[in-house]
Amino acid sequence: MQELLQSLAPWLSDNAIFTPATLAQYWGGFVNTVQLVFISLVIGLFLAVPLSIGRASPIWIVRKSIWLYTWIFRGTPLLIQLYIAYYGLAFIPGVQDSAIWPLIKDPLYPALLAFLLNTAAYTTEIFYGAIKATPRGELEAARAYGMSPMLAYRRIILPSALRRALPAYGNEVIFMLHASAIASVVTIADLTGVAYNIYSRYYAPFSAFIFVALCYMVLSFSIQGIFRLLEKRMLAHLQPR
Amino acid sequence: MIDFQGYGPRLLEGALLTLELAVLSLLVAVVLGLVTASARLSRLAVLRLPAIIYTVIIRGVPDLVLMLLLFYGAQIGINQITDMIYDRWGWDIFINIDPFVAGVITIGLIFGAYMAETFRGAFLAVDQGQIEAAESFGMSPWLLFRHIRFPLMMRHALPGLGNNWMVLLKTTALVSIIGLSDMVRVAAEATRATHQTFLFMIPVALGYLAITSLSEIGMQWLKKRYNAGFEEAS
Amino acid sequence: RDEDTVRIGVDIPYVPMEYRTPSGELAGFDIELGNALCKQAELKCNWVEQGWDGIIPGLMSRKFDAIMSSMTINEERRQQVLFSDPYLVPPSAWFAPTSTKMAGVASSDLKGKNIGVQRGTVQDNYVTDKFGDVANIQRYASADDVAVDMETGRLDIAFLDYPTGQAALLKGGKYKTMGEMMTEPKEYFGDGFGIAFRQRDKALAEKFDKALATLKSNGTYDEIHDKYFNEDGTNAPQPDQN
Amino acid sequence: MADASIPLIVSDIHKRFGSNEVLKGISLEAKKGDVITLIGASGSGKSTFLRCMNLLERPDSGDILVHGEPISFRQTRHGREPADRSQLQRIRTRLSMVFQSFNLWAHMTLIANVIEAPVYVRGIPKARAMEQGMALLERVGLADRAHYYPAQLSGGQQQRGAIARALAMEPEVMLFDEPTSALDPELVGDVLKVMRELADEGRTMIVVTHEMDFARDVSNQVVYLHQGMVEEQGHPSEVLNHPSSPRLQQFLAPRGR
Amino acid sequence: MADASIPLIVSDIHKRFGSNEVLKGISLEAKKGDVITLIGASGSGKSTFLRCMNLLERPDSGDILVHGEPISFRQTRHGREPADRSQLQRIRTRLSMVFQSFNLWAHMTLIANVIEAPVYVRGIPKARAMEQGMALLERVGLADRAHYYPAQLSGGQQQRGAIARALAMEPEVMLFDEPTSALDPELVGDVLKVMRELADEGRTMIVVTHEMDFARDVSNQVVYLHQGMVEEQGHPSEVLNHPSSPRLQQFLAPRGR
Ligand SMILES: Nc1ncnc2c1ncn2[C@@H]1O[C@H](COP(=O)(O)OP(=O)(O)OP(=O)(O)O)[C@@H](O)[C@H]1O
Ligand SMILES: Nc1ncnc2c1ncn2[C@@H]1O[C@H](COP(=O)(O)OP(=O)(O)OP(=O)(O)O)[C@@H](O)[C@H]1O
Ligand SMILES: NC(=[NH2+])NCCC[C@H](N)C(=O)O
Ligand SMILES: [Mg+2]
Ligand SMILES: [Mg+2]
Repeated sequence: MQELLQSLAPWLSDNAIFTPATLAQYWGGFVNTVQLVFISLVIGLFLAVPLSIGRASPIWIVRKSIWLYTWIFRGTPLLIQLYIAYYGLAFIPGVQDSAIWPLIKDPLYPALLAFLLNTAAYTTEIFYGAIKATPRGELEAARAYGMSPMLAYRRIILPSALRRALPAYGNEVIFMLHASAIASVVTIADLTGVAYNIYSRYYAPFSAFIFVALCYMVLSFSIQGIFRLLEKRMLAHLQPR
Repeated sequence: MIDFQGYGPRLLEGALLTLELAVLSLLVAVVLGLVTASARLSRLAVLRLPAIIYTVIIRGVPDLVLMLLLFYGAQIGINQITDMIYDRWGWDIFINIDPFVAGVITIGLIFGAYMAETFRGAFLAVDQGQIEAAESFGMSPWLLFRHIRFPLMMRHALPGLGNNWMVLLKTTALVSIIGLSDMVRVAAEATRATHQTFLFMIPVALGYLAITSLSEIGMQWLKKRYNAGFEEAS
Repeated sequence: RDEDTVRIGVDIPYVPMEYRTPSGELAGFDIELGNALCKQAELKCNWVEQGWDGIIPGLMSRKFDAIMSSMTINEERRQQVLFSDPYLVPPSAWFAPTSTKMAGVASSDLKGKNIGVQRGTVQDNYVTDKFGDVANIQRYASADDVAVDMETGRLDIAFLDYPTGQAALLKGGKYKTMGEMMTEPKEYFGDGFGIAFRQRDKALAEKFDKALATLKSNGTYDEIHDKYFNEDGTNAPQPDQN
Repeated sequence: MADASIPLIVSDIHKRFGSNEVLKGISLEAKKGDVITLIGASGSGKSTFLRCMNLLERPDSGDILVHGEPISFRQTRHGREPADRSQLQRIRTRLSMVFQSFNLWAHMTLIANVIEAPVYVRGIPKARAMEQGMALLERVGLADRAHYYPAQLSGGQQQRGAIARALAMEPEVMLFDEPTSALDPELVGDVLKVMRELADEGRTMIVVTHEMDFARDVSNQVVYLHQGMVEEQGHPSEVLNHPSSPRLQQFLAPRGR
Repeated sequence: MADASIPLIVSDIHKRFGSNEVLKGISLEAKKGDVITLIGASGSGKSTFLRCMNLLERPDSGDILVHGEPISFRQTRHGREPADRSQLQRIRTRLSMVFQSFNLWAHMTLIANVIEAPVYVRGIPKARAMEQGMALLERVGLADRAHYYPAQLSGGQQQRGAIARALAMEPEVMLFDEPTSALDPELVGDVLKVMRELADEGRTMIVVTHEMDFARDVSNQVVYLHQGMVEEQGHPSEVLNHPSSPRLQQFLAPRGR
């Protein structure tokens, strides 16, 4: 132990990698990652709820088109979706003179677009599965008490399905955090992007990436912790007393 | 036909590389997953603990970061070992991790952790009575594993396995970042040269979807095989 | 290990220095010169592709034995690697759309502008240190990505090795260079492009230096040079690039 | 057309699943205060008949009148469907169903289950619904369990909760589908007791059951279904003690008494 | 040391789960052709005792001799373990167990279940194993079900299949743990019939059962376990008709006869 500390000491005191300046950069990357992931998740979640209802719709065309959407976005790499959102959109003729150009110009928005469409597709499937798993009897009870389909969705199906979907959705959140690491390919200085910058400047891939790996781990575990708490509270009704 | 401006053959090669990479990584992941799951279910803490640490770490860190870490880190680590051997004994060995092997190992290592979770759950779901029956007929542990435990477990593992395979397939796209010319990288290169994102990215996307759909057929076959003897479960 | 094979790391594409033709063959000044050097030194050479980001770590971790990838020789890098003699000395340059409203490349001009660079290049280091506080610096994994985003209009200005910037941007007349060609300060822009080796491979570096001197004296160097560059150091037209 | 004072008239209901005709023309009239028990072998169509009454199954033909108001149907591609959604929903609120498997909503506490439909379907103010709901829970002996989730209750408690939920709609007719058959024997008693009290109060009830004691003691009419038809029908003392159909005799036989 | 002609001798077995001592020193000797029934109240330790015989449970102390060969043990951190894996496996092939819940391997057809252990454990050529396996299935009346999967068979058929599987090992002793108690009453008969035939053939069998008729008619020794100890033991005519222990009297009482 003593030896280990001694061998670490010089590395800790005079290194170029963990200076106040680089730590500030890491912090910036951390903020960017959290923002990017959080915003795409929130919007993706709001999209996924109606989409998952539509996915279970009796109307063929609605059901199938939503299925097609999720099939495409779940079936192709996010990296490609990101490339298309970032480079592809920019080359659509006329887009550079249109009103939405300022949004597309900023790397953040194309990345957000790709991320949120991706997570919405996964989340839609998760919720759809949960909706389908609603106990038949509970549905019949709702109908038997005169609930309209809308009301039954709002009061019975969704509340119980969303709770049931919680564990799977927790995994999706973690996956999204992991997936966000590719944001750096479109110049966004997220955690991984900062690690790239620092590492290519100081030629020290190992320490730079170990450090961000730790940051991601902290984030992952916090998310897991939050979801465990949420599950405990929201899934209380499944625990016998 | 679509004009790929001369990139057609390389795109095809890229697709092939993607497939090879995915299939080999899957193999590594399945073996690693089985070993890890067995270790986690072992009653020896010395086996359990490393297995837990492995799965926890892998699941806490993004694939891309792990890939970079392993790609450079593993090579540096190996070099340190060979250097030490050189210093001690004067044997000059060099083990080169080429990017393809690195890709296979990295993806295999990452998905080994996810597979381990899938397999662990599946092993636990196997009816203990059937295992006892096998034991009571004097089967050795290895025979019991091959003939009874594994085939029974697979039925429970298949859905998770299929899921992991789909995710793994798409994760191979990340190797383009560590320098392998898979189809995403070729498409990206072509896009840079020609500025025609859709021309190259959409066919590649379709390529992935085609593989996905083919895997679906494969999954059905596996399902049929491992569900033989069980009532059609919903 | 096979002592006679030298693996050379290279980041692709970097027209006209190193790139692949659409059919996938390696081409470019570095490639041709490198091959000629190996032939001269009687070495078997393999090219290994490696992103610029990881090219020095790749050398250090022995994924390859040399880097020949338009790498600028400077002091900072000398700490890490051993360089050959310079084999080409081009400047760095600023590139902007012809329609730009920027007057020059002083801090005041660049304020709030998007500057594109390839990550981990000397250009990146220079811009980061000099304008990191005033401008918005976008770092790309590949120099071609910089050119693409000039095209989309996301970038106001790019800072690149001149030959590469010229090849990627100056052809259609839509872009122009801005300000001075840069070779100073030496701290960043150093002494031109060199081949990099691990510090302890002195013998190998010497072989390359000797070969380079021979090629320069017997005219082979000039032949390759003239194929890619004009008298004034600008790029010669290339029939087969992209 | 029909007498508005009669809570429920069902006439000549036919229902088939695919090629299997499950109900072959069944009629029934529940006057105010009637307690009608439906008995019959498994598969004879009891559940299907009950579920047709509040349209959980769509009868292929036949009429249903609730307080004289006929449910209107129209022919669609998928068969005969209720023509008027809002009428359907209104009528369902007047025929409360208690299910064999309780079907309490698992994500809500007991009291939330009870006030759910009154508040969101009938539009009763929440505070009043709470008050009435607590009174009903009190009545079925579950006041102290109001804030438990269904999974935290025994089967008998869940079923009594389901009865309170049905009562909260102040229905004209209560429909019970084997309310005790999913319960362990020792829990059956509590539920039957509650049902007896409801009958004594003069509630109109239609009950599918295998509990012959209940049929005998509580109901004023027994309907014996056999293969989708009414085989015998009348006062329990009559039907159960002196069955005239040999099938009913056989059906009653192994139970002794 | 011991007589090699005696298929199974178990002496002074003790077994505890945690602080709960389930077997408190039980001995038993099965001579060739013996049919021994173990009876006793639920929780008395019958299953545990049976499972100790082929080491599905590790006895904490006591000896097991199969044809005079003692199973060797060694002390480990996890308790007393069989010392020799290959001996353990060999001995298990000589004591075939039939389980209460059959435990046929669900992913194999019936005939595959039967030949699995003979082929892969005993190393019999597949063709021969097939032949013998089919003969055994014939014997238990399942020849026409050879290529069915267990899930496609009734409980009674599964249990007869399990017996065929056990017989295929040509065991010295067959161990049965309540082979009929998971079966519907109408399926019990077939299984008991097969077991009777085995007994008549002179197979050595140890049977945990609640079927007193079987114990009385078929076995030549009854062992009554009470709280982990042998309370009474002897010929069935003796033990079952004139029980001396009051506990056994009580145990036998409610069954009448
Ligand atoms: N949704 C359905 N689809 C097809 N057939 C059905 C459906 N529901 C019921 N049946 C069939 O209709 C017949 C009558 O069923 P029903 O449930 O009404 O009988 P029951 O008298 O309630 O029997 P039990 O006492 O077992 O509940 C049965 O043969 C059943 O298989
Ligand atoms: N694996 C175990 N862990 C802890 N206790 C156990 C275990 N197996 C059995 N027991 C306990 O040992 C005692 C004897 O169990 P055993 O199964 O041998 O009884 P039994 O005579 O076969 O009863 P039954 O007729 O119900 O099958 C019981 O009290 C049981 O709870
Ligand atoms: N192949 C390349 N991408 N080379 C980039 C070189 C950039 C610059 N000359 C440097 O050394 O930093
Ligand atoms: Mg029914
Ligand atoms: Mg038992």
